[in-house]
Amino acid sequence: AEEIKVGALFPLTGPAAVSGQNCVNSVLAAADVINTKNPDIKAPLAAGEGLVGGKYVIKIVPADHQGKPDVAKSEAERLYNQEKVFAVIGCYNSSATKPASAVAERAKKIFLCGCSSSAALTERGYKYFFRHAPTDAIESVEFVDYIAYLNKEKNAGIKTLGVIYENTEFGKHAADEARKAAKRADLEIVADVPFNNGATNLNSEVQKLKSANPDAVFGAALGGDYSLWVRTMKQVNWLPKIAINYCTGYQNPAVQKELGSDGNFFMGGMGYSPELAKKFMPEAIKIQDKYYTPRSKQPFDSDSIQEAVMLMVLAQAIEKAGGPDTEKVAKIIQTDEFPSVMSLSGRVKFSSDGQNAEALSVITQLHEQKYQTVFPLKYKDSEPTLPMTPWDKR
Amino acid sequence: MALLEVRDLTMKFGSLLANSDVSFEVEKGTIVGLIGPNGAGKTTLFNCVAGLYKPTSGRVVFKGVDVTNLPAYKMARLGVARTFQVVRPLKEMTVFENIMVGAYMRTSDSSKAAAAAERCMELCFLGDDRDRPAGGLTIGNKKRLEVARALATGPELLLLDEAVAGLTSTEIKEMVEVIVRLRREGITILMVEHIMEAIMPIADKIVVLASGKKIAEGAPADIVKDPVVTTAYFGEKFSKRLKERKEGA
Amino acid sequence: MAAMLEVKDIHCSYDHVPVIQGVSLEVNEGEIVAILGANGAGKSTTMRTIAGLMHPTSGSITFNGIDITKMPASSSIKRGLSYVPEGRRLFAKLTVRENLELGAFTSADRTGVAERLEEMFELFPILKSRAAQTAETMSGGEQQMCAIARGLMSRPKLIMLDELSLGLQPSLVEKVFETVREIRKRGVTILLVEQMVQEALEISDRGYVLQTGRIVHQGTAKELLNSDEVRRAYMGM
Amino acid sequence: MSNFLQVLIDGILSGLLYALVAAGLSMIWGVMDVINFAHGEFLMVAMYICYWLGFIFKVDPLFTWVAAGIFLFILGAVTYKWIIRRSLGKAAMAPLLATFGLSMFLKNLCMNRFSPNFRLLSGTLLDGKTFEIGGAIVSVPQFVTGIFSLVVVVALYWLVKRTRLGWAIQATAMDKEAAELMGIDTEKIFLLVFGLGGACVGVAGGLMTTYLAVHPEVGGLFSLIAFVVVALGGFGSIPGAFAAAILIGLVESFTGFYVAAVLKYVAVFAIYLVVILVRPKGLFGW
Amino acid sequence: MTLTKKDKLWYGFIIVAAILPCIPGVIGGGSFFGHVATMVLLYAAMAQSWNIISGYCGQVSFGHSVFFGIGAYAAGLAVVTFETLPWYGVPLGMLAAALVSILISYPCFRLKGHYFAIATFAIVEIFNRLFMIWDAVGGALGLDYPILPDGWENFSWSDTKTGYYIGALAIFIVVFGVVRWIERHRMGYYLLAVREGQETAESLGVNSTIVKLGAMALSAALAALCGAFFAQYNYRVDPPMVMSLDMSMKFVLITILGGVGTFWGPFLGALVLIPLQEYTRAYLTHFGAGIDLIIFGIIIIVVMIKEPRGIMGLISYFKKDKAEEGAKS
Ligand SMILES: Nc1ncnc2c1ncn2[C@@H]1O[C@H](COP(=O)(O)OP(=O)(O)OP(=O)(O)O)[C@@H](O)[C@H]1O
Ligand SMILES: Nc1ncnc2c1ncn2[C@@H]1O[C@H](COP(=O)(O)OP(=O)(O)OP(=O)(O)O)[C@@H](O)[C@H]1O
Ligand SMILES: CC(C)C[C@H](N)C(=O)O
Ligand SMILES: [Mg+2]
Ligand SMILES: [Mg+2]
Repeated sequence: AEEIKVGALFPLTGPAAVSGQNCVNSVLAAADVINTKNPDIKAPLAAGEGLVGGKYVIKIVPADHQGKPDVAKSEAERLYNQEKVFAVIGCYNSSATKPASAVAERAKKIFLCGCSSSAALTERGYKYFFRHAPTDAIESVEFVDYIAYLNKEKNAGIKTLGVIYENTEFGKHAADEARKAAKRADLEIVADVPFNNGATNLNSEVQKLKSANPDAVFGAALGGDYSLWVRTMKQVNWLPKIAINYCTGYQNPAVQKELGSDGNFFMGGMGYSPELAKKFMPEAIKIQDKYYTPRSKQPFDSDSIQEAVMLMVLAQAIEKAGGPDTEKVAKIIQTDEFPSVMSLSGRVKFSSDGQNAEALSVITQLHEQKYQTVFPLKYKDSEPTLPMTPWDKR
Repeated sequence: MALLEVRDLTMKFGSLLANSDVSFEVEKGTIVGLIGPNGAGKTTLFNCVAGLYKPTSGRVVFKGVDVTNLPAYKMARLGVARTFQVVRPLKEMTVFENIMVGAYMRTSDSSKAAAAAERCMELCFLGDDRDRPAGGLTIGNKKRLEVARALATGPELLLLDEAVAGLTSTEIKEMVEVIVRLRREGITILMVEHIMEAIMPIADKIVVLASGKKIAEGAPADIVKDPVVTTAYFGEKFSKRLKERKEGA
Repeated sequence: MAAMLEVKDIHCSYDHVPVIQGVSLEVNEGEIVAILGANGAGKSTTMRTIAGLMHPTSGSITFNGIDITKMPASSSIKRGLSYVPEGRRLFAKLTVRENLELGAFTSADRTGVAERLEEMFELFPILKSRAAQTAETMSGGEQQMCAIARGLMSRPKLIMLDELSLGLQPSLVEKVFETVREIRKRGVTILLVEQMVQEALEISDRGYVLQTGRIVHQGTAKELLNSDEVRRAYMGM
Repeated sequence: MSNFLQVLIDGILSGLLYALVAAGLSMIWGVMDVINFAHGEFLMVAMYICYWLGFIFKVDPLFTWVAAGIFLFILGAVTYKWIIRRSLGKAAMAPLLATFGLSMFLKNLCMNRFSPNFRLLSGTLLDGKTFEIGGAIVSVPQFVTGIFSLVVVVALYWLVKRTRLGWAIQATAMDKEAAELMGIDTEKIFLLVFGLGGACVGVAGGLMTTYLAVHPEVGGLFSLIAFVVVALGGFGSIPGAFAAAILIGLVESFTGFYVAAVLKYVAVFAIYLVVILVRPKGLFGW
Repeated sequence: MTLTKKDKLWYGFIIVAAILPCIPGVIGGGSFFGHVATMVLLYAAMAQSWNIISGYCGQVSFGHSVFFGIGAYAAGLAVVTFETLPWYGVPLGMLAAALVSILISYPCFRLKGHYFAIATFAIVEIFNRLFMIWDAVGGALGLDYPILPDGWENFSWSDTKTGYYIGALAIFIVVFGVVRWIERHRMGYYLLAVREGQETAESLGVNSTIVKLGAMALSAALAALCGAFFAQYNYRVDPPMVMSLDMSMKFVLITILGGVGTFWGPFLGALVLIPLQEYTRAYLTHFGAGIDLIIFGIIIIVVMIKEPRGIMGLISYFKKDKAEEGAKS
């Protein structure tokens, strides 16, 4: 069969390398689903071998951008021009996704983005750029909705908010959206704490939170910083009533394993968790066990799985177009709706700016390393522990 | 008016008095010798005149202008060039390039500078080593390089700090010849030297320093006889030898 | 009997630039031998090579019958070969006493060290009164004394003294040369390098004259003192 | 007020950690005038050692720091023998750049072998333990590290100032050749100093695993701070490095809390520049 | 006028480099080779501008990414914030970099050896972190270029590298040309003299402060020129990308590998390191993460141990060998 090459451009080295490698594994898992016969998996294109009746197979070309935008840009060029990939999936870091997708747009090539969350990505008016993940804007609104719900139904009395975020593209965007959402919901922001990622300690940052003592905290921290943050809060023996996190650290199973019971009762927005999947995405679990876990030694996480979704979307579009014709495929991705076994909402549909209109994330709370869904009500499977159990009572 | 006047110059390093109230004059077109025991403060005095050190007190007057405290490069531009006692070749540069640095002071035109450098190089017998890195020269050639480089700046006053130390007798003679030739060309010279045969025959005047103070000043013939200088510098034995030699000659 | 120190046809270079080109010399037990020569002739290099601070590219050095050609400096001193380098090289921040004690670093015997210290203070009374002063604050003459004493602390059989008179007032020079004689009386063999040719030869038994890395004259002190050539080239006569 | 006390204690504790991390670097710099650019990666290696010992054999880092210290001693000595000795004296920056190469090598080797995952030992003996002083909370792991830091700094100081070996080290630092003439085997001293420098950072790394996650990039900022600490303290002065480390810990902590957290490292680096421009040889430099 | 051997090399190089884009497919069409060739020229120029102050003048700075970054920001601000042509940003960026460099280095030149080196580390970190929070220049978000029409006006091309290559070649010629001119004139001699012995230089009438500041300002301005190109090339500027220790080290390593303080050193270094970096990253990924950087680390160690004068050192070593052979026979 003829190969259709797809680039998988992620941070395979550098500070975000853990997640980057998960993302590549996730894309590879999806490619396996497509390329081989998987009658056991009930997903589009799983049963058959390859695309268009076996005429094409997907070949993934991994590439490393090291977390650096300039490298992402030149690797994207290399993938399109030299490797002749049909499309690129990437780049995890919004800061890398931006220049890499600009390359695609200029060359009129398809660029697919799973989990980069900066809202700005889909505000550029690009025609060949599609993103699966809910943006920070969407998540922020959901977070404050949840707080409103808690205040109303549970008498939570949450009036003040603190935000702690890494001072990067990701963190700053998240914080911006948090501020906007908080303003609309009349939450007073009493602590606004950016920090340098990769810091040697977060003592003063946490001390600032503690002395402002907000009722709720929104956090945006990647893996190592997330666990440092949690541990430092334990050290100073302080917790807000409720702490909700944007992506990464919180939803990374490896990080949670290391935090152990210290990670309990934190909340976060996610699109995937093994617990959710058991209920709503049984097929995703099959893919995970068959193709992902053998590679990554851990379950899917909410970031990486979205990269797999984007490959499935691309494959379905190619199938419909009957072959790798960029214009046709882009048009189909833009207009059609795709069933997706690995998306919580079960389908993907892009609005005109390339943002997945069906993007959905739920708020979960961690109990004994299990992500229990607490909001929205439709997906809710357990009552939240509110306020968080203090450190000395655990 | 003297070309260079040093007035009550005092230089302290912490509590150490390296120069204390030293005064003397250097007339245009003469060769003045500066002698004295090790550590007497001769090099320090040079450094004060050349602008490398700022004297603690006292004045340095060059061509009637007070130049105390002027930085070294300005002194050089005024026409005061110096050599270093502990040679300081610009090691990774060739002999010619070393001299070019000096030559560029008076002109920014490369060919003019090269011509000047070439002349100074020949004058100091360095032609054979033109393109060798200066770091690899023998000590004698390094000494000559010091002189050539200083000369290339086209000075009016040349300060030579032990320029012939380390040279063999014949080489010393050559260098003395060069110095005399420079005087003929109108360059005034102030030189520090421990080797009497190099300085006594050509100096018009000798200034003697000891422990930072000027202890004598006068014509070479008088200095040799001065008992103060003998005890402080020559020592009994050497004086005796000097005398013997005179008588022998 | 073989000489105490035998240097046979050594060649040395810095960065591939040859500096010593075939120097041979010997020192017998109990002698004072002088190496003379102009600046840059290679006197210090010869001594550094014997001391083991650098190694010859060819040739050999034996000391008391043992080949020390490739031995590092730290081992030669254990065999009784001590070197007082040009420019004193005292440990500037340490006190006189500490400097001296370091001189006996190789000796594990503490009481022995105390004894030697006393000996040195006897030889150089001025050091005793300055024992607690840091080396850098001492006058040049005192520093030179301290350096010699440090060199003697290891109880060497042979001590090499490089430019003892450097930086010393004429009166001090005389004192230092007297000290050298005194040291010899105590049974230490001496190899010295000097610029003050006349003075050096006056206290030496034999001498070698070095010129651009080669021995050009050798003989007893008297012979050299009377040689016209030496007088002309190195004594300015 | 309690904030102030807390911030003060945090500052001192992180200062003590920096002192521990920098002590070895300071010694190497002082004796050999070499900056070990791979210092941060040495720290990382030590952390990995204790992490794996804790993870596989379940030995607490409270004990395994000894192993890390010993291994890092060897690593330091080997680095000296294979890299420093061969690049020393060849060109001004050769040892610095060679160790920069070493740091790239070590960092990416660990990345390649151990994956870039953040690894944190949970359930260690000291994990999460705290006590209170006047309303301020002190974390036991950091406190213990602080104590170790004091012990190591005092021990190093004692070693250098009061022992025969220390003399030999000082003599070597002041004048290598003269030291050799005293019968000191300076090669051995250099080897030992590099080993000791490694051992110090080994102990630091070992203890850090009680409360910090290890990953291939962990050394970066620590080594930069260690450089600044050492230079701020002054050429090879151990008390200087100690004082500088505490100063930097406090600057970091107070800026972080009272000014802005994102500015804390700006303040750290700026304080270095300010001090060094007033005293070009550092606080205790000579 | 007769051509020296050096001249012949120089003109020969320019001719070859200028012919490359005329051969279809080699540079154009967005080929990876085109990218690598462009980067070689850019980094060579950047390393050369570092070489002016650190190699020729001996003030080893690890802070040059600050000036590179200022240039990049100038171009980026012109395009993104002020929505004009990048060309306006270039001279302003060069000027700003020169001014900043003078302000920084005037006090820092008092520091010696490692104190100076660490001060330059500190400066990079400070600039990096300040730019990260300075919202007027995009803060942590950086500046992202909009998609503009291709062409020289916007200095932006989507599907060909030819324009960029020619741009990089022009920068290369400017920077190397400046250094060549300097080498043959008073300034060059003064730079070396200050490196080899500041006091000696002063005694020969050289105002070493002015020489060092001048060299630093020139070096910074040229670095800013390279930075502006880098921003154009990547459609983006952010602090970790252009103002980081990593970036600074790259300039240092390239120059050192090639031969510090030599004319062709920076070019040779870039010629080896950049393709090595680009091709290993592109084609060795399957050996696992970081393989390219592991190899890189080893190369650096080996070079520093074996021949710290870099490739130029190797060349002169072989030349000497030959010369000696010739002399013998
Ligand atoms: N930079 C300095 N700092 C402290 N002391 C100094 C400095 N330079 C010179 N001295 C001291 O000043 C005194 C005079 O030194 P100077 O070099 O002027 O002597 P000199 O007459 O040139 O001796 P020589 O004949 O040996 O060259 C000496 O005691 C010396 O140690
Ligand atoms: N470290 C070095 N590197 C390169 N060349 C050197 C070095 N040390 C000495 N030389 C050169 O070796 C030659 C011999 O030097 P050496 O020091 O042995 O002479 P010396 O006879 O002791 O002279 P002096 O009377 O000045 O002490 C000189 O030409 C000198 O320039
Ligand atoms: C946390 C991630 C999934 C990536 C992050 N949202 C970013 O855009 O950089
Ligand atoms: Mg002098
Ligand atoms: Mg000598």
